[in-house]
Amino acid sequence: MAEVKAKRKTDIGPPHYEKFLPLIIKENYGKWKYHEIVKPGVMVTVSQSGARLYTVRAASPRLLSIDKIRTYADLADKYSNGYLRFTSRNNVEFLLTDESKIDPLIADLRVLGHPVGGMANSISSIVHTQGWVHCHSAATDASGIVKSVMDELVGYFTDMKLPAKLRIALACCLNMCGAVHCSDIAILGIHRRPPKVDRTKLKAMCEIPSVVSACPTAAVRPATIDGVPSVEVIEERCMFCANCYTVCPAMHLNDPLNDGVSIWVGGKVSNARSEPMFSKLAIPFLPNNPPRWPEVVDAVRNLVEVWAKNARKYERMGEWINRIGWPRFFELTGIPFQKEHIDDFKHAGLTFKRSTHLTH
Amino acid sequence: MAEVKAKRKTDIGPPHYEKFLPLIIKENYGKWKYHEIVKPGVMVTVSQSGARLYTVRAASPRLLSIDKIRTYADLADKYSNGYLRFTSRNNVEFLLTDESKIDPLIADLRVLGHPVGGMANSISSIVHTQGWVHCHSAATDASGIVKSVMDELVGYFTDMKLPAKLRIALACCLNMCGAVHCSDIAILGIHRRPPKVDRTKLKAMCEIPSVVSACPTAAVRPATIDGVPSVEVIEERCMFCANCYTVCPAMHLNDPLNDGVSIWVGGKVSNARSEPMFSKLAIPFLPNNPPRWPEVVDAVRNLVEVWAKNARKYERMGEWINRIGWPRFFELTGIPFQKEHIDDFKHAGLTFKRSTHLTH
Amino acid sequence: MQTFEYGSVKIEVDEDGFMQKPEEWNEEVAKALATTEDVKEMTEAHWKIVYYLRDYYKKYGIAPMVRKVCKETGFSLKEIYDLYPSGPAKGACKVAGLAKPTGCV
Amino acid sequence: MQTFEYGSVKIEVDEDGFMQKPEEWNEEVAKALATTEDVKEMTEAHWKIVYYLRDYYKKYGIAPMVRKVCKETGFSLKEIYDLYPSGPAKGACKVAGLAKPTGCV
Amino acid sequence: MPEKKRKTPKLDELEKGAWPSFVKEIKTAAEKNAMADDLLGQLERSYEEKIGHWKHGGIVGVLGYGGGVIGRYSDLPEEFPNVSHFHTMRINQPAGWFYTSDVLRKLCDIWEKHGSGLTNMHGSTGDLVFLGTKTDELEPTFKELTDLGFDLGGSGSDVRTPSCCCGMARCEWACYDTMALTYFLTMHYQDELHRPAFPYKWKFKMSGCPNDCVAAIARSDMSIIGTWRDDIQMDKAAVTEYAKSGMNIQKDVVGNCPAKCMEWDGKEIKIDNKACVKCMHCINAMPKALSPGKDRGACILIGAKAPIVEGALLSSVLIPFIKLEPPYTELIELVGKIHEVWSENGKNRERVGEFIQRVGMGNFLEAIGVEPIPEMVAHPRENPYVFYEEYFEEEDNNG
Amino acid sequence: MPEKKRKTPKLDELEKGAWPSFVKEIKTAAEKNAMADDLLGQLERSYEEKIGHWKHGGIVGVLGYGGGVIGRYSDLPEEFPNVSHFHTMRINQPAGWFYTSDVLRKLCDIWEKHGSGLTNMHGSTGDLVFLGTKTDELEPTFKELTDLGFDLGGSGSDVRTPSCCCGMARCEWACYDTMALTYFLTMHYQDELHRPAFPYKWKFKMSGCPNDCVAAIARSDMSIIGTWRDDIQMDKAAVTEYAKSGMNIQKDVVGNCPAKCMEWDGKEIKIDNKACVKCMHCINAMPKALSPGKDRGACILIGAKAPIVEGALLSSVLIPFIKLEPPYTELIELVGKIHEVWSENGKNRERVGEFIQRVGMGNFLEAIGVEPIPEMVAHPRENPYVFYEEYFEEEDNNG
Ligand code: SRM
Ligand code: SRM
Ligand code: SRM
Ligand code: SRM
Ligand code: SF4
Ligand code: SF4
Ligand code: SF4
Ligand code: SF4
Ligand code: SF4
Ligand code: SF4
Ligand code: SF4
Ligand code: SF4
Repeated sequence: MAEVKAKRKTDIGPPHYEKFLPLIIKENYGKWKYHEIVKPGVMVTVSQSGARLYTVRAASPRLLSIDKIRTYADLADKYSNGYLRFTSRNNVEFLLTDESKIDPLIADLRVLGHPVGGMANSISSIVHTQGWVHCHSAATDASGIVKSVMDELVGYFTDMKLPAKLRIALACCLNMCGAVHCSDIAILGIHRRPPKVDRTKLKAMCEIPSVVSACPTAAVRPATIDGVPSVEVIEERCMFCANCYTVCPAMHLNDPLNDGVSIWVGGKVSNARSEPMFSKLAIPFLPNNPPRWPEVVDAVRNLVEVWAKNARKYERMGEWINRIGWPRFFELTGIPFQKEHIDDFKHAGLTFKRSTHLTH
Repeated sequence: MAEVKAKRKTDIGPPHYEKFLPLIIKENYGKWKYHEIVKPGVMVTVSQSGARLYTVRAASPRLLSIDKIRTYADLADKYSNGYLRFTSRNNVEFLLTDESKIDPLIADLRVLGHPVGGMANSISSIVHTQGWVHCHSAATDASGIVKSVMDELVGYFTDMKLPAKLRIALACCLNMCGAVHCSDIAILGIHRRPPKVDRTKLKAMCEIPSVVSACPTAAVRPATIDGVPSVEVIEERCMFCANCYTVCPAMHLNDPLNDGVSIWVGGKVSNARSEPMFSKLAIPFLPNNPPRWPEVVDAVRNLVEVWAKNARKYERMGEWINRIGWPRFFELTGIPFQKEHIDDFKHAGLTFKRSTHLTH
Repeated sequence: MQTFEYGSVKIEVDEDGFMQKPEEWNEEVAKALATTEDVKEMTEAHWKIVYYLRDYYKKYGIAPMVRKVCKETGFSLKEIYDLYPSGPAKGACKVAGLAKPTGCV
Repeated sequence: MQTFEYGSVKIEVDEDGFMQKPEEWNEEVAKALATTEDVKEMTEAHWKIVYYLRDYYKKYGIAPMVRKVCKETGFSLKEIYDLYPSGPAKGACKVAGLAKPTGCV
Repeated sequence: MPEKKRKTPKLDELEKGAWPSFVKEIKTAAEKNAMADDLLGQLERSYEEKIGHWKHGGIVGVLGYGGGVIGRYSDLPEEFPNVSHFHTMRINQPAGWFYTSDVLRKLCDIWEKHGSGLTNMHGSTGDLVFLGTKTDELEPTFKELTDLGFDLGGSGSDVRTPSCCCGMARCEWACYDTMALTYFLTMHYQDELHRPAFPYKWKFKMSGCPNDCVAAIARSDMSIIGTWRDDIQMDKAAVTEYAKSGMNIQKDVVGNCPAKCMEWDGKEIKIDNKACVKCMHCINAMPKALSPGKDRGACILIGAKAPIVEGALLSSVLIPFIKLEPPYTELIELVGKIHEVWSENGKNRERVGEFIQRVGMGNFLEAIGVEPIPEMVAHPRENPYVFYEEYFEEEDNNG
Repeated sequence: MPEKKRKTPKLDELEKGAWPSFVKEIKTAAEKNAMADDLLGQLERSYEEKIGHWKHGGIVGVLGYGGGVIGRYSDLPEEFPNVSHFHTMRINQPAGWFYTSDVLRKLCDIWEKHGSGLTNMHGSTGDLVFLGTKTDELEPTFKELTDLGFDLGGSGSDVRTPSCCCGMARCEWACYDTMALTYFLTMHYQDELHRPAFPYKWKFKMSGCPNDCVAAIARSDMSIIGTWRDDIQMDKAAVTEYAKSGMNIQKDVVGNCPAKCMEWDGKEIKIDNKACVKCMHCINAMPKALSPGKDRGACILIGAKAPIVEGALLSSVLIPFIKLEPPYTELIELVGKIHEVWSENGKNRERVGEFIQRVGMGNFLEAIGVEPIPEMVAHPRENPYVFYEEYFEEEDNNG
């Protein structure tokens, strides 16, 4: 051990990015002049010097085997001098200098089953999280829904005919890893059953004061059960946030009968035109229906289609809804409006309609 | 007593309004077609039948002696067949059918010292409250400030050259009798000293649990002082709302050294163009400086002038600020921005600038 | 501070006639105060309300809401006004020797 | 549930090696657990941290925040990592017999 | 009657200037009325000392009523004995604040006899306020008032005096009869108005159109604001007139439409009425050319209030559109249910707007039997914290 | 290595369809790797039962670090022994996610040897995630990683792995060098990144312009977003080109300007740059004609986070404009002060955005020594509840 320790390197940080930049980028770093989307998934960035960098963007499932990564590496060697990158939405991008290699690369990617696209007014890959593949908190799977939804929407990835960009994100629980709270369409796993307390283990596993204070609605109270210090849950107060579970493994939220998926719309991140916005609840609950979650797929497709048909150019989902109003949104999408849509959390009052600006 | 009681009439409600309507209104009730502002303070309302009703609006101090009311009655007899009304902003309106009587009426009103105006794009009378004239809660006087400010702004009442209507309101304490929270400019009396508890009287005068629960910040705590049940105030927690005083006379808030006036801007009530808006804090504190509150008068005049100079047609104060942004508002008005402007109450987080939409 | 005298009763009251030393309350005082509120006679019904108010006040330190008074005593609001013409707050609370209701006017 | 044995010590631990019955903790147990966390010897400094953690936990029912541990024991974060190479949460808390810290990962 | 004139150097300053002076009003009254004169004295003192001189509260009234009078006592009764009592009486104004010279004079006569001779025309809630009298004068004043056909307004935890814009009496935009409804509600709720029994005050305000000339949306628990459902009425010739007269229709009218649903091609205005949010702007700008549609009614909003104590609220949409005609059955049933639910569950001094926020709009709607609809919200919830009330149990396998 | 193929009828369904299949990825890995194979088995089980099969938490790591590894244990260890441990390692990605084929292959080799052969390229925070290995493999993997020049990223209450858009490497709009700053911050905070000592996590995200291509404003405690101060650069000839090509400049560009500060007369675009809010829209729409000004820098915003537990937050403006060049002294000092104040006063599991709301932005600014300016607020307060900290005493007569 001591031996190992002597040799241990720590706190070296990641390698410097310059090591991985192609020459054209090094030479034109900070000197780019403009870009143009050449065709779906292909962009040229032109430097002040006239240099032209071609980016080819391909879909990736994010969950990658080392075999697939090696295949990417091979493609990079073949077409882009070994240079490639990944995007903030987990697509893979090949950085070409030779225009003539674009189409052969695309052909190879197609064979591999990785569609090229996701640029400009398209739907890019779904930002998502772990789901049943790795997380203890998941109220639904992540990758399975993403795959099912994108199988349906892939045409919008490989095309650029939408009114604007459309960003979908998925989080498998309310922790919302990823920016699903600001997505055009967000798919969110939710629990609907209060925690079942594992009384026998609680004391050994958890700090009781932490569990109690973790609950935002004071639904968790200390309680001595059969002489053992534990907690109890006032079920009416629980809104299924799972914060108690995060700090205490003995508070089980996962539940096959009651877990499922909610759909949110109209968020955005960019400052383009309108300010960033949170997504708002569109569909409170859809069942977990693996392997292909048909209800979720239908719901998302419907949202995309209604928006695509009705929005004006440059109108992101939320901007479109802001123009037409929520009543019309519910009317056009055919989604029933329910009690659950009405906010009753901290700032609820601010979400009520406090004017007579209504269409009739 | 029994005798009196036998004769008592109760629950008769107000007289029916029809008794007080001139014939032209009775005949054209609900049949008006359009109106036109003839000149400052004079409007004609034209009926589908062609009938023409002339309204002459004059300023009133709201606090009226019966002598003045009798004078109004005399004027009404002379010019409008005895018919008159008051407006939701406490102006008096004479309802004429004879166009030729308009100017003589205006002349009489002028002699009386009651300017005619307040219509269309003008400043109308200031909606206000009791102040030191009648209320126990007042942190400032109402009528005195109103008079001082309107003496300064009367030119905007008798004219119609502003970009839009401008509504000023005053409330002498945070109870905000009147809609000052939604005014283009609001003048608001504020306390700045925590309540001084009148310990000896508290128990006899107040319900201790009510006082304690009245405090929104839990600054009031039950305490036994010299053996007598009473309350104590955690001064750092107090934000001077006076709710404790409202339920308990022994919690004195009024304080000549610390009471004063704050100025708020950009609220509106109408649904025209933009939705109704709350007023926002412009100047946290100005001293009580009777009889003419020069600091308040200057501040209000400055706000009116800067707005009048910079706003586009139809832009109410708040709409103008929304277009140019608050940084520019503070720049143009020369008002220093301070810690106090930043919200730290319940929904504070929602008032922070959560985008990069900034002018530099 | 003013003094209110009626028969043998002599108590300190405020401008509105509310007792300043509630601990001095007794049925005599109540009867005396009742005369100021247009109550001719303290009937059983009157006492029922008075004692309900006093019990509630002792328990919670506050006067009950009007609706609660009606519910718990079984009198309609109209009946309460018949018993105490100046109403539950001004009339009944005063006779019951409670602190002057403030709050909303 | 797994069993961890070292010398005379035999205790139940979870997958991460945290004690399941904290009431069985004693200095021997601590020494035994320390061997799993790359601590060669339990010095005075090690015990200081262990007892600070235990005292705090007894008092508040929770583990202290790291910054507090540093402040109260006088050790810098670096020193704590030198003493317990797997850190205050995994290393020190385990040796001190506390519940497994969950919270933020 | 005061022998010689008071010295009020501070207040005298407020007799100067072009705006009508309240000090002059008090002085006029003070010439004949000792209460008014002592008011002047006490007010001058307040101006010197920068503090009010009124004691807290006061609980006085007329027999059989729990509201309508605001008790007030001076804290300097020795110096200003005539305002040692100085209660205000709230007189329920006629709807729309219309008067005849005749009735005004009679009101003045009553107040000359029994009070300070000072009034507010009107209070912020809408009442005609008789400003200052003694306890003993309350009953006699009340008697004379009722004889004249007037009654007291609200105060305390009751229905407050309803008020409204002049509506159909003088405004072409009134989408329902505000004055008729105001009169109706005032009469219908006489008992609730005079005998406080709610958790807190309840205000009704009626505006005939979305311009909201009584600020209903900002200061009434129930705000009834006229609106319409069909197309804006347009007089094309009048549009042309406006254009000719130099109006910049594109910039000032179309450019300000919040729904972006208007188009102007230099000749005609086109309105996508389905998208129009009935804001009134275009109509306000061109009253001769445009007016509200023919299918008129009102939007009912709920919950406005001043900031004490959880922050101010604007009313929010409860019923997007309702036809409002006598006997107003639907409205009265709705209000009844709300009063019931709020009275039963509201805390002391909890306005209905705060109550709704505390229990949740969804639960409130359920309790009053109104279906939730998207018109009620500016937007659906942003947070994922839904209180689902039921869940499936393991046994229940067909979940 | 599994003898014969598992039956995974549910998951097999997810091999169909045009989108690349994660199931195929797992299967590929499973051919050679027992962990991946048991993952497949356990996942199929989850698909059957509609529930995850991972136990809560797990606290494992490498020596000397408090973060970087997420411990994970199966709750079906008997059935799926190879995922009885299945910890992920978060590898700090190179800034901008640029790689060479060479380095990727070397990373794969390490993971082939020590882990499941499965990865996330990348995790939502930005790390290269090595998905699943056993406790014993952590140290050896770490050693090989550091030998290759890689290090672990953050987890727990520490500085999380910073990430950024590609910025100047490939984007003409980058207003500062996002990758340089990301690298700098990552190196500067190595200790804070590896040894959790904050009240809760702290995320940095860097976007080169207001388009915010890493969603910094939505998911980082400190969001550093490029912007500019001077006039938008314009190539008039290119504007003409766009117009000719059929672009509807009035409607699509000018009509969408949130500041309403653009004008188009059919020939030229005029921008009132003083009013422009730097939203990027016009530039996005006409990249060849318009670009950000020359006086470039960044806006620093603070406090974004996901909803747990008080509701989600977007970052809010702290420093409207700052020049960002090495050695970044001003920024580092600012962050230092914030970390100090937050660490000293923050509650356990309280993100800085929540902390600011709890203590009040004004107090927070005072504590970190930053002047309040109107750029920090969407609007000043609406409620009248100001906490004045001082008052005059009676003795103090010159108040
Ligand atoms: C590669 C990438 C950055 C990176 O370092 O990884 C990137 C790159 C570019 N973005 Fe982006 N954006 C990238 C994620 C984002 C994100 C973040 C996200 O989606 O999570 C946003 C915010 C989205 C939101 O608002 O919710 C984003 C909002 C934009 C916008 C503003 C769009 C809008 O109208 O709201 C533009 C401007 C435009 O497209 O006209 C933009 C424009 C661009 C340009 C054109 C910039 C340039 O000149 O190079 C780049 C190619 C655009 C394209 O894909 O159409 N980029 N861009 C990211 C690609 C993600 C992907 O694989 O799809
Ligand atoms: C008489 C009165 C109603 C009453 O029954 O008493 C009234 C009467 C009219 N209002 Fe009003 N409004 C009256 C208070 C209000 C209020 C309430 C207030 O000020 O407290 C508002 C809401 C103000 C706000 O938003 O803060 C109000 C917002 C409007 C608007 C919308 C203005 C806007 O652009 O926001 C219009 C439309 C217009 O003027 O173009 C309007 C238009 C009108 C018209 C033109 C309606 C008509 O066709 O008769 C009337 C004459 C207008 C004028 O004075 O220029 N009235 N009007 C009130 C006169 C008050 C006064 O003495 O000054
Ligand atoms: C007389 C009047 C002001 C005026 O000069 O016009 C008035 C005067 C008082 N109001 Fe008011 N309010 C008056 C209209 C209002 C309004 C406006 C309205 O009704 O349209 C409001 C804002 C709207 C609302 O109801 O929220 C208003 C909001 C308050 C509040 C705060 C209520 C809240 O829920 O936030 C209080 C405090 C309370 O109720 O304890 C209050 C309390 C008071 C008290 C009774 C003082 C108190 O703390 O108990 C004042 C008595 C003053 C006096 O001595 O005469 N007054 N009060 C108005 C009634 C005249 C009338 O009947 O016509
Ligand atoms: C792996 C990853 C999801 C993914 O598949 O990409 C992830 C996975 C977990 N996150 Fe996360 N978070 C991940 C990015 C995020 C992000 C996005 C980001 O960083 O940009 C967020 C939203 C932004 C934010 O920080 O607010 C996020 C917000 C959370 C939260 C809620 C925090 C909050 O303050 O609201 C929790 C709960 C917690 O901290 O206790 C959480 C907790 C977790 C835990 C540790 C589960 C837990 O309750 O302890 C998850 C471990 C899953 C597993 O078994 O692997 N994760 N988490 C992401 C990290 C990969 C990486 O390092 O690159
Ligand atoms: S969103 Fe929830 S379930 Fe999904 S990875 Fe994050 S913490 Fe786990
Ligand atoms: S899930 Fe959330 S609301 Fe429910 S008990 Fe746990 S912490 Fe409380
Ligand atoms: S605003 Fe305050 S001080 Fe003024 S009248 Fe109303 S309650 Fe009294
Ligand atoms: S003034 Fe308001 S904040 Fe201060 S003690 Fe009284 S109730 Fe509390
Ligand atoms: S609210 Fe509408 S209907 Fe009533 S007076 Fe104002 S403009 Fe006319
Ligand atoms: S009423 Fe308002 S929303 Fe409707 S068309 Fe006119 S301006 Fe537009
Ligand atoms: S954030 Fe701006 S600078 Fe960075 S990639 Fe996106 S568009 Fe380019
Ligand atoms: S950057 Fe945005 S705000 Fe500025 S001119 Fe362009 S569109 Fe308008």
